Amino acid sequence: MIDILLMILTGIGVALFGFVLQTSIAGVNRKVVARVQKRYGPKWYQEFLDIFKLLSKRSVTHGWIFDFGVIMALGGIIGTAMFMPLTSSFMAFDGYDNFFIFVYLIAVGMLGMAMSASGSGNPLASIGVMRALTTMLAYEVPFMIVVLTIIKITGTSSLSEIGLFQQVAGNSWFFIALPIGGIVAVMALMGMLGKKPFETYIAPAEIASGPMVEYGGKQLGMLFIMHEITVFIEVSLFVHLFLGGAENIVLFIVKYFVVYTALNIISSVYGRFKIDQVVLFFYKWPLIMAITQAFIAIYLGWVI
Amino acid sequence: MLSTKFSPMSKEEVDRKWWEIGDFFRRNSLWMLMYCTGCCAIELPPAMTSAYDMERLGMGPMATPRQADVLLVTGYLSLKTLRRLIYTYEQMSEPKYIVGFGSCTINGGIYHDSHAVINQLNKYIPVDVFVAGCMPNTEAVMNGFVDLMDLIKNKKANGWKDYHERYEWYLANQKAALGEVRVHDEFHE
Amino acid sequence: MTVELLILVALASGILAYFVGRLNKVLGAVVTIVASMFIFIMIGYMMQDINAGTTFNYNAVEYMPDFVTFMVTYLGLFFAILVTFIFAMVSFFNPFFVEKYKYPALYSMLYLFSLAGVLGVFLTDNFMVLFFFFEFIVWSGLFLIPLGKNNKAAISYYAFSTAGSFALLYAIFIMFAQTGSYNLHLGLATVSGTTEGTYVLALLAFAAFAKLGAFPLNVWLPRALGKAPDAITAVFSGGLEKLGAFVAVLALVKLAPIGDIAGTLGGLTEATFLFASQYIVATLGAMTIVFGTLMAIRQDDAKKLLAYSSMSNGGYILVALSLGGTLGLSGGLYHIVAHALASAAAFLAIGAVSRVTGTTKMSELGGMIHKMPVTYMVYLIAIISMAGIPPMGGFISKWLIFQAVIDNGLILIAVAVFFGSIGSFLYVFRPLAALFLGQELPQHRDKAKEAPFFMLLPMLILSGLIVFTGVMPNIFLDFINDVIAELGGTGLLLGDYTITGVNGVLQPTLIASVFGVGVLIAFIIFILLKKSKKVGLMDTYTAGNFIYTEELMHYSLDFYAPLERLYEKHINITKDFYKKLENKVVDFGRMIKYFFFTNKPEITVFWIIVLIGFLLWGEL
Amino acid sequence: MSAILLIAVPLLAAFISILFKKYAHYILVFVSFASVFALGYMDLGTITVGGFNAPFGIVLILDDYSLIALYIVNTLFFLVAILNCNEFKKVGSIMLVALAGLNGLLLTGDLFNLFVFLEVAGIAAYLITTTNKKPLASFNYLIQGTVGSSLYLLGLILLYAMFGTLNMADMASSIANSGYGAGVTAFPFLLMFIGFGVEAKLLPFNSWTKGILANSNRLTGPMIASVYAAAIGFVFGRLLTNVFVIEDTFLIIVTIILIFSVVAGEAMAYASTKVREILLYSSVAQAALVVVVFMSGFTGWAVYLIIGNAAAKLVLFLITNTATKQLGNDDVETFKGLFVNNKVIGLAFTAVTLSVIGLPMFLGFVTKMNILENMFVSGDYIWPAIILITSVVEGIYFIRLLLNLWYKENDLPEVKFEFVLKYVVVIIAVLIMVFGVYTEPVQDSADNLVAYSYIEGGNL
Repeated sequence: MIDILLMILTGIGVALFGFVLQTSIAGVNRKVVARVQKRYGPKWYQEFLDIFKLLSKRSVTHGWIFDFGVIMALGGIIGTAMFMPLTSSFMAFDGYDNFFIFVYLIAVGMLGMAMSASGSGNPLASIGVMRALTTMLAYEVPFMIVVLTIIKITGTSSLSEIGLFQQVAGNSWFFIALPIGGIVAVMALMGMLGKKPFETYIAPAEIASGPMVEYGGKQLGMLFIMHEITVFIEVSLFVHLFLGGAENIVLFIVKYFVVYTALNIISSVYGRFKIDQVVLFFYKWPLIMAITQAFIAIYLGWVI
Repeated sequence: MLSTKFSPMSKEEVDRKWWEIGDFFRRNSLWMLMYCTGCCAIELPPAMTSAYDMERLGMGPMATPRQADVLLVTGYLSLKTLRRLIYTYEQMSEPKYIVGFGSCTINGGIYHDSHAVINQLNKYIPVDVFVAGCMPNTEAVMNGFVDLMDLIKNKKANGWKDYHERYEWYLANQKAALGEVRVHDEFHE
Repeated sequence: MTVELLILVALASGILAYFVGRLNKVLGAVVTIVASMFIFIMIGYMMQDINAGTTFNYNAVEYMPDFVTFMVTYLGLFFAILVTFIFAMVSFFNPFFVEKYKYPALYSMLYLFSLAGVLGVFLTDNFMVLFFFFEFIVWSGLFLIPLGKNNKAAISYYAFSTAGSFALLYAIFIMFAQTGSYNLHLGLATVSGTTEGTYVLALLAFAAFAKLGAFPLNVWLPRALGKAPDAITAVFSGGLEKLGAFVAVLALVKLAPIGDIAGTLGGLTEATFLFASQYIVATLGAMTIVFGTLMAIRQDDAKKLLAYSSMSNGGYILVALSLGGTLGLSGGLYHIVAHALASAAAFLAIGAVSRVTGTTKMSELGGMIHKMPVTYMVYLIAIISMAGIPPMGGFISKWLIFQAVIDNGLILIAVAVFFGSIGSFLYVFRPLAALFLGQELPQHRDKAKEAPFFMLLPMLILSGLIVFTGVMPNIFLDFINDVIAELGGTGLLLGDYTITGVNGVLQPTLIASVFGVGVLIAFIIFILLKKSKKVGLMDTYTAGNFIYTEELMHYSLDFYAPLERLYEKHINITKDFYKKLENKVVDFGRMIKYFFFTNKPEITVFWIIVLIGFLLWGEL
Repeated sequence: MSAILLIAVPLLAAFISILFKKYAHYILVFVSFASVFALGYMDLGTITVGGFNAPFGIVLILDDYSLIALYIVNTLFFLVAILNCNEFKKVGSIMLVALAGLNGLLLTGDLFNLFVFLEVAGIAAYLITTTNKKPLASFNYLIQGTVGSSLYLLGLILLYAMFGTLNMADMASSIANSGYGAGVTAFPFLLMFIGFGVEAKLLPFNSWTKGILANSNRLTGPMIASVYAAAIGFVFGRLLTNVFVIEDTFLIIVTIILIFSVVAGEAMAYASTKVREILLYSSVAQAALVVVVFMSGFTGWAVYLIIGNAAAKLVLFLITNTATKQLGNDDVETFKGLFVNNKVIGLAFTAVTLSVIGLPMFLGFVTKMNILENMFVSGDYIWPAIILITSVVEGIYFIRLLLNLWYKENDLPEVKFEFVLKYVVVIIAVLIMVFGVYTEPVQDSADNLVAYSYIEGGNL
């Protein structure tokens, strides 16, 4: 009983760590993007300020589902983050860091948010949710195919074990071992994080930030927290799956930072796709590339 | 002699402390809702982009009134837009602030004798900071934001409280300007 | 209680329900509750017997022909318990709906007749009995569907079901010609792997596809489920459709697969190959998934949408069963359970809404959550399971199926499976957003109220089970392991709380509790912060515009319009195909009429001469 | 009692009834009832007529097969007669002639005698169909029927020239003993087959059916589609199983005709929008199916198929024609919702239709299953496939019809069915259902019932 409690506490610690890590790195990244745009940029802890400011405000609610959805969203994401291994050997629930848990448990959070947004009664929120789900339909399939290849090669769907597999001498990181798949994964990751050109579902100037249109104050703050943890989960997934996991926490943070910053830099030079362009894009090249990669790797055995 | 005894703070004191902490966050993270009805809006792009970079101050544009902290009224307001401005302002979550741009919001500016334009914005909604000029240059705009931050720090940005306290007064002014039908949709008139 | 006695009870209570129903409509429907509950409990008792390790098989009463035998197997019992349970749950809805129908007494009778048919199909070892009840269900369903006021739906249901059952019949006779007996196990065992086995497999697969509404035999499913009475829809989707799954198990598991690709190809490294038949069925299953998903996304009618989701889930079952192996089998069987519960609950929830509003069109509904929160929660839980999100049952089965697909390295199938899985978020969310959430439309604001207790009860039980199957799946998987053992496979490796798959261990209880902890934390954060101000639904961001019409603020029509635009031109192929096929038959009939049925006797004489000429060809 | 009375008494009564025109219909009812009743007292066996022994003289054969046939035909005839005796008083005498002809057809063991009865029954039928008030259709029927019987006669003449006998059993054994190949007898048999094909409604020869049945009334519909169809079916069965040698090219032709009849019949019914047309095209397909089953040698089940069909068509045509008369036309559109206020009639109609389609709990299911089973056992995989595929089509149009008749909201058609009719159709429907569930006697009798075996010299 005690060790289960301890595990859960560790899990909460992981989630908290993820939140702090991602929020800081996001702040730093705002500076990075600002530099790209020849600006000075905000303080590195600006994201924290934003979130706590939101939590301090007096918000409005549109009924119980509006609040319930937010709680479910944040709860689901915290729950998901608790499973995330930080290094390839450190995680809260040893042996249960199954890839599918992340993919699907994260969906509870998404569903909660979508539900809450639609519950607000604002059509723009529903449109945003529609776009978010459509985008999800677009990027998820190519990504899953690449991960399928990895799972098939390593014979395990545990993130830490996939990480360890890459650390064995002779095996290279999957980003290098499966180069085509790696590129697909990067594109899919940009879709997951809602970075340009795939930020169609936020589109502030078009649909007034989509799902978040009716949020203010604490609900928005909680969604921000949720967003940060989601990003933490998704980027960590990438690190574990494609960049050889992490032997220690420093390496993890470094890899994490590199991935996230690189994505931000890429995204800062793009415009925005229309929603059907997103779908068409992902179902054209990334999917073909992912299938090609899977075929080469699984049936021909060509893994670098 | 200082007492080592722990004296619990009163509830008001606790609230005040929290409020001060909140104010710190709020003034360092001002999210704007830009109500770009007039020409002063043209000052915002340079303020946001690399020339002045208001993100340094933690400010940024937001899409909807629910998310925003500060409402920027950039210039003259016709009666039609006034209705919408009030509606928008009332949708914002508290605490909320208003910055009025240009002389039009102060005294009507060059439109002071127009039948369709209001002259004094703070008769209808509480304005915390005015940025004078026709139009104000970007430094003035930035200065206005910093002023607002100072006001928040000094707990003087109380327009939203004022709106609650003197709501009848504001309402009367609004009605006087807009007629008995304060808000109405053109589809349903 | 023996099987034939149960069937007789079902039939007798059906007739009783008819006569009681003639006197009092509601009372007749109450009979269906009592009878189906009774039968479910009796079947439950049967499970205790079988747990003692006896698979019992016996001839039914003497006056029946010799071939009428019944047999209780794990497989049959698995399906029987599930489907009778769905029947029992749905029956609670009958009293509330029966008054709306044209022939209420008939409704109650046929409801129980279908139940009798279900028992007969699952609990026999005789093909003839199986077929008899199979068809029996078809015709009782046939008259149930148009009670929802659409004949067309019933006709396409009949057409496809009968095509399926005749395929089954043909297969049965092929086996009969081989063995001289109608014994199910003997027949399948005899033809398995032989040339006849190929035909039997194809025909049985056809039957399974027709019953499951799988691609390309999918046209009837959305029509029938979309138009049938609300309670019947739930029964169809949760129960009767599973007949197809049952036949699929017979075809795909009990018969050896055909077409050894690995043997003929070989050579390619590290790749495991399935048999050709498995590939074909899996591919069709995959197409079912994609097709069902794409169609479901487009629907405006919530029931039709769920019907297409049933189709897509049927595809999962087919994919899983066709892959076979421990994971495929247990995944498929578990998916049957998960989907039966989830779709029954979802359909019941929609039914409860349609009861108060009189419509299931999403464009005409909105904001039902404010009046029907419990129904909403039931629907929510159901769709979470349907979308395969933990901690509901659907996740477990999808996890197993994914592993089976990955383990076999089926890339293209995987594309479909993942697509369907993500796509299910899209379509299940639509009724949630458009029907339950969003603006509360004025036309339903006054009429709508929460469903009465006896309607909520089955929905809540189903929801509870959906959660339970997701949190403690091992209890069910244990039983499924027995089924698999009976089918000659190896069961899953189960721990106290863990399920061991081929590439990972899952602990559903842990996931659920961690999720609970997460929600708790979020709740604490929420409750500690300042209380929000309650505002109305119409007080939303409109870019400053004043809008007083709820419809204008309710985004429900053409929800996924940008996505639909990408494929809407290509989606109707099966429908068009059958439409064309029908037209061809009609054209052919008309042509014959035109050529032969004139008022001119000389035409007849002409044909006679042609015939005689044909006979004497060469002699003259 | 001698079976010859079954022919003689109606014939005699027919002549008497001409004298008492007013009471003709009472005589008809009485005689037809009497002949059903008398069947119980008939002794099985061969009756020699005119003192000449078979194979030289005419023989009447009363065996299990013809007894069943007589029971069915006479019962159906009685039902038709009693339901219509008041409405169609004029045709009483002709009906009596028809009864004599039909009984003769079923009883006779002589091929030429068969032709005579065919003509008697045929002429009676032509006359009966004049009550349709469609002279052209009746005329067509007359022409085609006559062409058919002439062809039959032509074929028979050829056979007689070849084998010198007219007795069925003798003919069969002569052919078997003659050592001729199938090619030789194919031509006469084809002519005879066509001759019967016209009466039995096989496809290229049956264009009369549309004119007759699509315009039928309460008398002609059941009479032609049920009573005549049953009688012709039985006789055709006797010929097919005992006399005809179907091989080689002839087999191909027959198979093509039958496949074509079944497939096209169902397709035409599918394409129809009038109730009577649906029924008549469906009976075209069913008639072909009967021939198929006889040809495959499953006499017992063919008999049940005929019984099921005849009973079903009786009910269907009775109900349809009653309704048509009251509603003015027989479009499905007009008939919509017919059963909403006539539930009993509706239930009978439904039960009978489901039996024709072959759904479980009804007699048709048992028949169909056993036919298919026997076909499979004998190694025939093609016909079952055709039967099953066409059954789907058949099911669809019948179910479409049924649902249309049952489900309509308002604006229901007003039709009254008299008490006797209700009684009759319900009894038939109940019987069909009872034997659909309690299959033991059907199973047993069908397995026992094979067509009679030959005895040297023409006695059977």
